[in-house]
Amino acid sequence: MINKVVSGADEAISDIENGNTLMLGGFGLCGIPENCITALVKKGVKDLTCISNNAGVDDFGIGLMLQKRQVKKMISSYVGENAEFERQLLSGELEVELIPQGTLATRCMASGYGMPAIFTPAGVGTEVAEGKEVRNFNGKDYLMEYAFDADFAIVKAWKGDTAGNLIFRSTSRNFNPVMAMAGKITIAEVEELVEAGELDPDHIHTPGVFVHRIFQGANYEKRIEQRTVRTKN
Amino acid sequence: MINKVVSGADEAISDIENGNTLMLGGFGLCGIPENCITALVKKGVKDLTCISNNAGVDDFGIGLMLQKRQVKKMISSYVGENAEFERQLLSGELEVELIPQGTLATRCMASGYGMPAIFTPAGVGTEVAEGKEVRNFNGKDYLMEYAFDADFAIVKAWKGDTAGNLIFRSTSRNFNPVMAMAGKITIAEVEELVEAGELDPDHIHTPGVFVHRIFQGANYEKRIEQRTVRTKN
Amino acid sequence: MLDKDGIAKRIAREIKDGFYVNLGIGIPTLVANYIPAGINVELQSENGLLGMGPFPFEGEEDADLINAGKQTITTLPGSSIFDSALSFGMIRSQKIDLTILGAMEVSENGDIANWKIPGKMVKGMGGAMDLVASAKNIIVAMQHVNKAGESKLLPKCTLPLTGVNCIKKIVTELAVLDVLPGGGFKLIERAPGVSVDYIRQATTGKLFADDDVPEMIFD
Amino acid sequence: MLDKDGIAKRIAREIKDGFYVNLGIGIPTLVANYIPAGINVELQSENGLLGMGPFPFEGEEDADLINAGKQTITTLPGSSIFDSALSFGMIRSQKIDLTILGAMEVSENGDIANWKIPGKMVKGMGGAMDLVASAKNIIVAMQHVNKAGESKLLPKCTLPLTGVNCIKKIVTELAVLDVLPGGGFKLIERAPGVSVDYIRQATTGKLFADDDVPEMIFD
Repeated sequence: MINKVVSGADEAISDIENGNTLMLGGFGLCGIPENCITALVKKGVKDLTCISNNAGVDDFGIGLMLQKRQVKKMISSYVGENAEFERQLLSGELEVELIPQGTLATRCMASGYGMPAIFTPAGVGTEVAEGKEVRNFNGKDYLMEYAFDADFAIVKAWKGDTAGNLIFRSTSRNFNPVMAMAGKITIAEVEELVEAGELDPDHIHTPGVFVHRIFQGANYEKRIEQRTVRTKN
Repeated sequence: MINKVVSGADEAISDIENGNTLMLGGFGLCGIPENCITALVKKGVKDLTCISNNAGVDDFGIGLMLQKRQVKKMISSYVGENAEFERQLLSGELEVELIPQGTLATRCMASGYGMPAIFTPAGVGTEVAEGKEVRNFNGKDYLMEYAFDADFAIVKAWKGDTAGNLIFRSTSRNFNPVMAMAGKITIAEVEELVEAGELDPDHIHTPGVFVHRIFQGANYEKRIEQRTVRTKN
Repeated sequence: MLDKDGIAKRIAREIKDGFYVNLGIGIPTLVANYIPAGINVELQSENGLLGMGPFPFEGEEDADLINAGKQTITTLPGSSIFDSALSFGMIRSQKIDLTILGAMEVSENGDIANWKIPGKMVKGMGGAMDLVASAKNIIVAMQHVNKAGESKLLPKCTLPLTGVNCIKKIVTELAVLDVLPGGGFKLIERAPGVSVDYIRQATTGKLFADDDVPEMIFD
Repeated sequence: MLDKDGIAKRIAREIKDGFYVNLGIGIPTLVANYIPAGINVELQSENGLLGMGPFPFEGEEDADLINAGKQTITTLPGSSIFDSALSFGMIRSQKIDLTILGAMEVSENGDIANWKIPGKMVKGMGGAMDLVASAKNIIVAMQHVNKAGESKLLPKCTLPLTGVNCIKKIVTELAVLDVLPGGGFKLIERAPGVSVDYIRQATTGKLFADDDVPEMIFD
């Protein structure tokens, strides 16, 4: 068993440098690497390119890094409600590349699967297609999109073991497994870190081979963005 | 919940016709759809193209269909030890297309993921590359390989539910999940069929949306091809 | 003239037994409330869930269980969870039978614009471009005219496109319309009390209407 | 001159702590028996397992748990199971640090032939073409000459290729050789008691050897 355990978020992100490209897991505020984001804010690393489906909210998630002007460029599918994000975007301080959500997920997957490019119909005939190769298969047009090339992938799982194996819980899985496969260095923070052998090999979503560093995070807030409920009759 | 349950193998394969292309899950004799193979032999359907990593042995797995001359063409990565297979191949009765195992798996996956083609370095510079488009990305050559187009995918899982969700056990998973995603019609036989709601949604390997028909198989032999053991000291 | 729930109710009648359906944000979300009894469907949420259930009871919200609109939800018996790549994989491979989404504009050849207004803050296309490029069957739920009173059914979209040649059917507060394969909107049903002329005036794109277009039926 | 276990034992010394390793059928399989104490490795079996353990005790065989050679095996603490596409995904994305496999021929530019002999029944390439096309680091374990006494280290392969420009190192019963980036075999170590001249005679491809090539050390 190859041990991947590091002491915590600070050690895990210690070699992330100004100008690096990071993938950050999560959908909205669900399944985001809260501990690593806190550590990145503390470290103050700058000029980052962040590949993440969303950009957090003003005071949580990637929004915390935006507040500190640490992000040079966001690559996302939807940037939601975030006043500071909007201000930086309109003032030209922040560069934003918006790409279809499935394209985002599949470009991550392509990287983890060692496929340099993939074909998707998403965006054909729209401004997303500008400058891209269009190719027809069986009468349908597809865009060729390239695998992402990220220095680090930072993901959050529910459980993990010392060998780096990860299990996600419910829809907090989202982009985390595909990003976990795609980083040159992959950092995983987990709610519960167990010994190798305690996870059922059949239940593992991300095999440890993809994970370079793992630690048990602390103080998860797991904020809810849209609390919707029904009342019992 | 959309119910996918059929009465058994005979009903599940009833509309498979002469000349159809079938994907059959399994690696060696591990995780093969034993009940459906028996039903296909009984039905006597002919001129089949079978996409399967291996071709069974003389008296088990796809070998049973070969004995009855039901297979026109095999698409496999390794055809192992099978005397009848060898006889038909050498006599020209059987057509065989050998492709790299990763290419086989990825062409299935591509189909399930709606990607018409993928790029792989496997086979570059070899006879596998003949007639195929070669493309260079970042200084490395890749072959473009097309998604498979199969009429039916026939897979075997450990547990399944009435909604078609599948869970595989240990290395009997192999090609089953990627083929399950790739059939125009996907048939799943399972060792244990349970009611929807009994499987943990986080443990499901193949979501039910990919599965059109499911039934609980019977009399699984699960033959071992190479029984290797060690003795206790 | 229908309210939003009326549009949702009418669209719900397009859902067939055994359908896997993806519902966009807004009016499409309401469709889930009107799926007829005896019709078994499973709702896909593209963040990674099949078999989406209703909102949780108060106090039972789970931060790890949300839909694509970031709302807290529940699972149902038969639900499955998967990652974002597989989610869009099943969308691209057309395993989702029907997509229902909102639009700012639809053109008479089935183009749709629903993600970007030049000069305004752009939030992103999310999964909409993947959905419209892949789905076999797409229904648009929208108001027939915009807030400025201008038709949203046009000869050609004026806003940046989300997808081309993809919309098959539109349900508005006024009408049900098919997008014809050769181009143009075919009026299929009128909202109760709404005349063909009224619909024609609200439709800038080419409109084909028979003499006796029936009123919508709701059950 | 080494026996098969000797070749395996020598190759085992190339394995570094923290390596993920894929072992082919034949001599490579034996390598697992000689991994030095204190070196943590995980073995990948391309049918869908990381963390392959030893054969099961008699009576504990599990038909659902086999390796790529179809042998019954076991898992170890930290093992994970995955499907065939993910298995070759991790191979293609170079997460496997080292691949060890057998060969019929290796050429001085690192081409390998190990899957097909014209005129003989062809069983298939299995995962070999994927492995050699993807791995960062490939070691060939083979006999230096074939049964007819002909060198298997050639200027150019005569058999159909499995992969091109991919082999980095070769360990035979006679020697350890590197394939030089510019072409040619560089003699690194001699098997105990085997002379450079003997190795030169058994090598048809271009051989580079220093005056004092050391003998192999095993621990």
